[in-house]
Amino acid sequence: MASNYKITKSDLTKLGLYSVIEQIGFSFERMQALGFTCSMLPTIKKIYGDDKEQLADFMTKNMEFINTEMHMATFLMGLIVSMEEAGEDRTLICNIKNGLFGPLAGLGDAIFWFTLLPISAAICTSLAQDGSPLGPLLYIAIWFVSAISRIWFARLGYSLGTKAVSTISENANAITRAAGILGVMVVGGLIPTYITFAFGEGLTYGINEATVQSIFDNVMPNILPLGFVFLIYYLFKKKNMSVLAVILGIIVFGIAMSYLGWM
Amino acid sequence: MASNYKITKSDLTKLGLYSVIEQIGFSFERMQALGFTCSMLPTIKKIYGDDKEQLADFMTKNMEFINTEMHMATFLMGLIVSMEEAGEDRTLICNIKNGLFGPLAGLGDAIFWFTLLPISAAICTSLAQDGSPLGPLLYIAIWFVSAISRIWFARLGYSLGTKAVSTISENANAITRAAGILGVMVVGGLIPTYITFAFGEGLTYGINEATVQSIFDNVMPNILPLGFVFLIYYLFKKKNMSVLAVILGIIVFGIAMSYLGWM
Amino acid sequence: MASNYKITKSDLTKLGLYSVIEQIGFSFERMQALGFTCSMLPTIKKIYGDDKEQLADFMTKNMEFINTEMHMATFLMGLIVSMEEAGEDRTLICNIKNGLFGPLAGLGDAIFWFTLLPISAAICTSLAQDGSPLGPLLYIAIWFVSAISRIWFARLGYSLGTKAVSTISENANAITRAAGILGVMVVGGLIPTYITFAFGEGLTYGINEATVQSIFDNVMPNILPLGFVFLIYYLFKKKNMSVLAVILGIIVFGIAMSYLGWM
Amino acid sequence: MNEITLIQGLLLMIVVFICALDQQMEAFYWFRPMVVAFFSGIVLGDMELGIKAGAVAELSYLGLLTVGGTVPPDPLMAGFMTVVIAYTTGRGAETALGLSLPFALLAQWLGIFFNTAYSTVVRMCEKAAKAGDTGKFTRICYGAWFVKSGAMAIVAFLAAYGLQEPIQNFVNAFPTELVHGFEVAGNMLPAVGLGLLLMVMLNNQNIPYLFIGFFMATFTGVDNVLPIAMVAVAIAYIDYLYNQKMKAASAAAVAVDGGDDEDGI
Amino acid sequence: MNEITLIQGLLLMIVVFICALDQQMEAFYWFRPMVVAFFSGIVLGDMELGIKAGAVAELSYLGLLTVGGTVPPDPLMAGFMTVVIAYTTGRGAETALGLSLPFALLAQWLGIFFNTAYSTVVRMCEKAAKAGDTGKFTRICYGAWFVKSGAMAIVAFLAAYGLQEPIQNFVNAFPTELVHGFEVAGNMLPAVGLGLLLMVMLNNQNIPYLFIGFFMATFTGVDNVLPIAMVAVAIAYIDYLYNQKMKAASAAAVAVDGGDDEDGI
Amino acid sequence: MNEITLIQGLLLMIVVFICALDQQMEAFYWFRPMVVAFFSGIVLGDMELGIKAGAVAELSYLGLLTVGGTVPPDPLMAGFMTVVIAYTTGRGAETALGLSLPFALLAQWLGIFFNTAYSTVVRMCEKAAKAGDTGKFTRICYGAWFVKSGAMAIVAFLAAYGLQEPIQNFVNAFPTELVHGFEVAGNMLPAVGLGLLLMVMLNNQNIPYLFIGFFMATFTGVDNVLPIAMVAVAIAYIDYLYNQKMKAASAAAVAVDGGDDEDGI
Ligand SMILES: OC[C@H]1O[C@H](O)[C@@H](O)[C@@H](O)[C@@H]1O
Ligand SMILES: OC[C@H]1O[C@H](O)[C@@H](O)[C@@H](O)[C@@H]1O
Ligand SMILES: OC[C@H]1O[C@H](O)[C@@H](O)[C@@H](O)[C@@H]1O
Repeated sequence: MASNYKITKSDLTKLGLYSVIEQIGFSFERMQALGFTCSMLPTIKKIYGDDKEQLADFMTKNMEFINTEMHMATFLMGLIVSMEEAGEDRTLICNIKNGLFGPLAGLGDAIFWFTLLPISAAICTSLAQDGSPLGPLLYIAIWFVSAISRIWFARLGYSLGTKAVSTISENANAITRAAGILGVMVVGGLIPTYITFAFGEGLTYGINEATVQSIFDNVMPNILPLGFVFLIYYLFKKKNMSVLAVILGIIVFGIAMSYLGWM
Repeated sequence: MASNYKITKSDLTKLGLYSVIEQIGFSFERMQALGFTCSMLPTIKKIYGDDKEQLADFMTKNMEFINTEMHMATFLMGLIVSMEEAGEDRTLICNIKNGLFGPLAGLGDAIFWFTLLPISAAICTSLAQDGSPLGPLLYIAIWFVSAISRIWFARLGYSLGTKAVSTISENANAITRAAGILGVMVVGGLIPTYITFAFGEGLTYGINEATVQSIFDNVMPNILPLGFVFLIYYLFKKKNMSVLAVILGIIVFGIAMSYLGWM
Repeated sequence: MASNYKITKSDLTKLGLYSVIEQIGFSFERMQALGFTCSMLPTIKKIYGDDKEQLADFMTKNMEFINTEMHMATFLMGLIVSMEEAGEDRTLICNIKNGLFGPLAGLGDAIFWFTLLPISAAICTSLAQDGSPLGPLLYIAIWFVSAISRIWFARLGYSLGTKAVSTISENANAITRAAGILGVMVVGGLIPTYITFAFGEGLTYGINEATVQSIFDNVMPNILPLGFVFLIYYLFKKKNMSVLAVILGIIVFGIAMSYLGWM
Repeated sequence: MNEITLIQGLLLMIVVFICALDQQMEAFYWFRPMVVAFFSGIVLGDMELGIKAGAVAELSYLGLLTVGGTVPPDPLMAGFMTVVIAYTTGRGAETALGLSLPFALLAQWLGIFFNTAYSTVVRMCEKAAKAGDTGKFTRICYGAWFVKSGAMAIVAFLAAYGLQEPIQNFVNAFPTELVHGFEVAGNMLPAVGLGLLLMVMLNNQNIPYLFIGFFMATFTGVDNVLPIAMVAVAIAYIDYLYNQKMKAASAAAVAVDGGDDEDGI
Repeated sequence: MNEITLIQGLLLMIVVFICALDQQMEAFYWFRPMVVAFFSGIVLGDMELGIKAGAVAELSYLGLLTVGGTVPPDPLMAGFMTVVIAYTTGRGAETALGLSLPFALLAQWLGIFFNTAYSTVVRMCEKAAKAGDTGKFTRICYGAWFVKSGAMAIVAFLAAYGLQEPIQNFVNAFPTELVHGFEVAGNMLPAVGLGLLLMVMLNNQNIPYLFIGFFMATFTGVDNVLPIAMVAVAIAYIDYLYNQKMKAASAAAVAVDGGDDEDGI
Repeated sequence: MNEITLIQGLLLMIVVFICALDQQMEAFYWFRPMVVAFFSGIVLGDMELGIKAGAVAELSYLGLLTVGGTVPPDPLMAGFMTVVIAYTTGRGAETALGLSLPFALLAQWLGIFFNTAYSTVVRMCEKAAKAGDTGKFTRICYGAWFVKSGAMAIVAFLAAYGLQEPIQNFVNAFPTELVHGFEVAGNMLPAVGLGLLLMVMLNNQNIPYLFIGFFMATFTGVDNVLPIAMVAVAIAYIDYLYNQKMKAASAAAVAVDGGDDEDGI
């Protein structure tokens, strides 16, 4: 049974903006289920008015476990709203949602967490280095735009409708692959700038009192930071060390180096 | 009816050299038709002697619209001469010519106008910067060789003969693609050297009186010239602005910046 | 007839280490046949004890011509030992050996002679430049590890056994191709550092007494060393000049340049 | 060495409350050290310190992400306490960053506590859902949101205002070597973030690009990641085009076969 | 500030006549600013000025190409007048380049006029062609060639010799800001050329290479396009090899199918 | 200018003997100029000279490889005599390298002689093989190994100790231009090695990478080949991945066809 109400452009704008609360009420049990449902309520009430039965069914069905990246969540909301409006079976709708949120999380994380975040942080911290407020202000501006862009994601999800499902599964691989190349290359580029790992002037060897660091610089500049990142990676990946343990280890190491006068 | 005269190597050399006039008598109506026909006359007269009928037919048929890159024109002449010599039907010959001159123009332009020109100009202007005559002399030498190379194009066209047609259509794509990569990458490399677009020392901001230009340099060196080229590109491509309007706009902009003391 | 003796891990370690003598007794007639056979004798004696007949047959059959890269030789020994232990027909074993040693030589040369050697030499000579013993010591260490790695090659050959044959022929192309890219790119990178080919301050031209070398630097830095390598390559490849002739030519050229005061 | 007044303490509490609201949304990124430190610096009357300390903390917490619903050492609290400690003790931002770690861990545990405890909120919402009561559903969600943010704000107030003397004394007793040791460690910490990023992104197919990016940053004059990102986008796009073509080639094979089948039948 | 004598004026006319002959051929590239300015400088007794002004104008008119039969602002006249104006007014080459623009436009319009008017020449040639009269055909072409070159030479003579005083006065009345403004604009003008080049060459497939070239020029010590062109050739060739392989793979699919068909039948 | 004592001469002989044993094995690379010059320098009491001269010679003999069983000018003797000549004549390493060439050629001819003559050793081993006498077989091989090394050691001793005066006189009579000429040539000699490497490795498929490597070394601050090798491995691996995919695409075509055949039949 398709609804009588026709979703307007302004409805989708509001949906996009309101979806910023998508992660409130987060719990390990259901993750984003609460915020996700809550975000759609104003729009859904336009479709079903005060039809308590429909609203109850909608809320209950949408309270299943969900966890995805924020912008992708908004995209999913647009999709759901278009299907609700078309009167599709709600169990089907939820199945589609369940099938999509995982891959979409990977995609969104690659774009926003792994690419936009380091790039914006790099630009803004470099602007901020001499204390200029331009740094944080640009940072705030960038992410404000990112938040506002959810309007577009809501519209995209709505207009693609069910077509979206096959399109996404077709191109998810390609986009994830591209995001991986981008992200990994950026990380490679961040290593020399972000990490200082060098022995001090005081640590020398041999007859000429050449510094130990000069050996490493001779072999390859920045080889120590590069190796250090791979060590950390190895500790996480193969040794399953916790983030906390690694951080504490680094602090202990730093203090030890300081006392030895090596760094 | 194949001719009795056998085209010699020296005939082709002369054809190549004489083809430099290929563009004289240029008109919007027929473009290079006159010069193209004119270039071939000495060679064609060797084949048909004083057979006025053949010459009249040849000239008339070749006066159709044609427009291609110069070296490619010479190549086409070699092709035509080989087919005339073999006594192929002249309507067929002209059809082949009509089918080829377009793609060949793209290929030739990519090589000579878009690649050899900027490279030779870059090298020679850098030699010329301190007023050394080496700059223009080398420039003249390079293009002299380029003009002389038409001998080779004439021979190539002649020896490939009709085989050329399929070979070209097969590889045209690949060569155009490669020329595009080359040309576009060279343009990218030219941007920082060729275009100066930077705000002056006088334009500052904030408490520390840091220059505005330093912000752009912080974000990415040469980002203004890069952006400016894309702006111009956009004005041409999407706004269909005329070259003249863009040039005048730049002059007005430059004068305005000068009066404002910003540049 | 399979042997009663079971080859142990320690047998393979000894085989790997002992295989360093694989090239002693080298002659143009049989190349590495003597050393190759000699290297395997202690292990083969474990299998056949004092069975003179088997030993004589083994030695005689293995004295055929063979020439391969050292590490690959060890690999082949492991392969042969596994087949001897399994009681395969010895003529078959030798046929397999004859089919493999050629391709394996190409692979091994690409890895050890063309890649590891220039890289280790580059690193160690740069460490050695100011007379630091670190240079030769690291060099000795690197190649010690390379020699010791034969233990691993012996084990690999033994454990792959006959499966190795198809695996190698399948991937040889891919590995050779990769080694070629690596090697050629490293050579390109070595040119500017290794070869000094520049005209002296004394060689000038024109009114301003600009140096001739500045022209070449203007066209492209290091263009002379690059061109020189290609000239040498051309002399070897197309003119079949001998190494000796080229070396003498360079010395004569150097002395001439010195007397002319050009370099 | 400066003191934080009560009014400043209360204002800082409001700053943290607002940023904590955003932290649960992950919408405007005001929970990032860069932003929270900026605001805190303004409140403390030393904006420049806030900006610099925020930049240092931002970089260190770049890879300590919440991805997949995990709770890492808290970036909000780290950025906040880096400014506060730098302000009250007069130490440099690197040292202060090291010393802010215990507080970042405290906030991490607080977060884990709430994420666990909020199963009760789920129960409450389920009831409202069954009743079809959208208003109640929404109010419960908002309540949960504000409570968690309030808790974070109170912890921040106590740490910044309440503990300032003990922290000062503690830090002042530090020998130089220890302080320098914290700086050294602070300079290395970003490796943790990058290591975590790699955990998620690195695979057999894209590892070569890591080295290309590293080479570009080390051997060209680049001191900003944007140009590298620009080239990375270019390379990723070239790769994409190749892959599309190869897919098309494979598809051609299948299509040819498909057409063929029909002929065959 | 120098004056151009009548003899110099006439010699310049000859220079422009010869270069204009070449401009119609586009054979020896003597119509390029670099060359015409070099010759003009020699005639004016200041070769160095000619070389420098030619270099500046050459770069600006790099992308204002005649490709596809279009007529851009005239590079010959631009190169010529840049030297002349720099010589007579004593201004720098950049300023002179800006001031030469009106003349480049004038020559552009002259070119368009001839390209339109020469339809009559086509008619005349058609008659000769029908008569099979190769001699007449050739003479007509040559006539058209010389007439157009002559017109260009006369315009150049008038502009350089006849207008020198008005130009001097005009330019001397310029305020510094205006002169500097022309320089600023002159430094930006090459963007027009590059923009036009991109119009013809840029597409979805090759846009990433633009950024790679830009990166190389910005972040390595390259100050000449040749090394970039060298790498570009290398990359284009690698791309070519991949494409050949992919074509082969697709072809294999079809071939396999072809062979198969025969089996099937 | 130094003299080599008899004891030093004998010690050098032992060094060369050991390195010559390794030269036949090609196992530990002690036959490379870098190592043999290092040991010789120690014996001569000037380790630094040995290290520097070894580095210079190592680079020059980088491509003069034995690959395929060919015998090039001898690296062992070149490294050895470079130190010896630098030590006795007081000339720089580049000059000494040039002057060592005759000795490298002498050793090359010695090597060719032995490789030819050792056909007799093959005969002896054949007899032992037929008799199944593993001990005798082994002893013959070892004998051949030691004889060749001994010959090399004696030649080295004569050249270093016996000829030192003639060499000194010869070199001291050199005009400066000649000495400088040897240096110039010495700086170019590595081109021979690289040319030989290219002979074996270069082909139509990988030539673009040569230019990329050249560009990287020329225009970035790299002064060590390792970073370039790192990027080269990355690029080679990317190339490998593409090739695997294209192989898979082609294979798909064939597989599809295969399955099809079965359907068809
Ligand atoms: O990984 C998907 C998603 O997981 C959680 O919900 C949060 O940590 C988000 O930041 C993240 O994007
Ligand atoms: O574009 C093909 C061709 O068109 C016209 O004929 C001229 O502008 C040539 O310079 C150009 O090569
Ligand atoms: O080419 C294979 C092989 O040939 C010879 O045996 C020797 O020169 C080895 O160094 C080389 O590896």
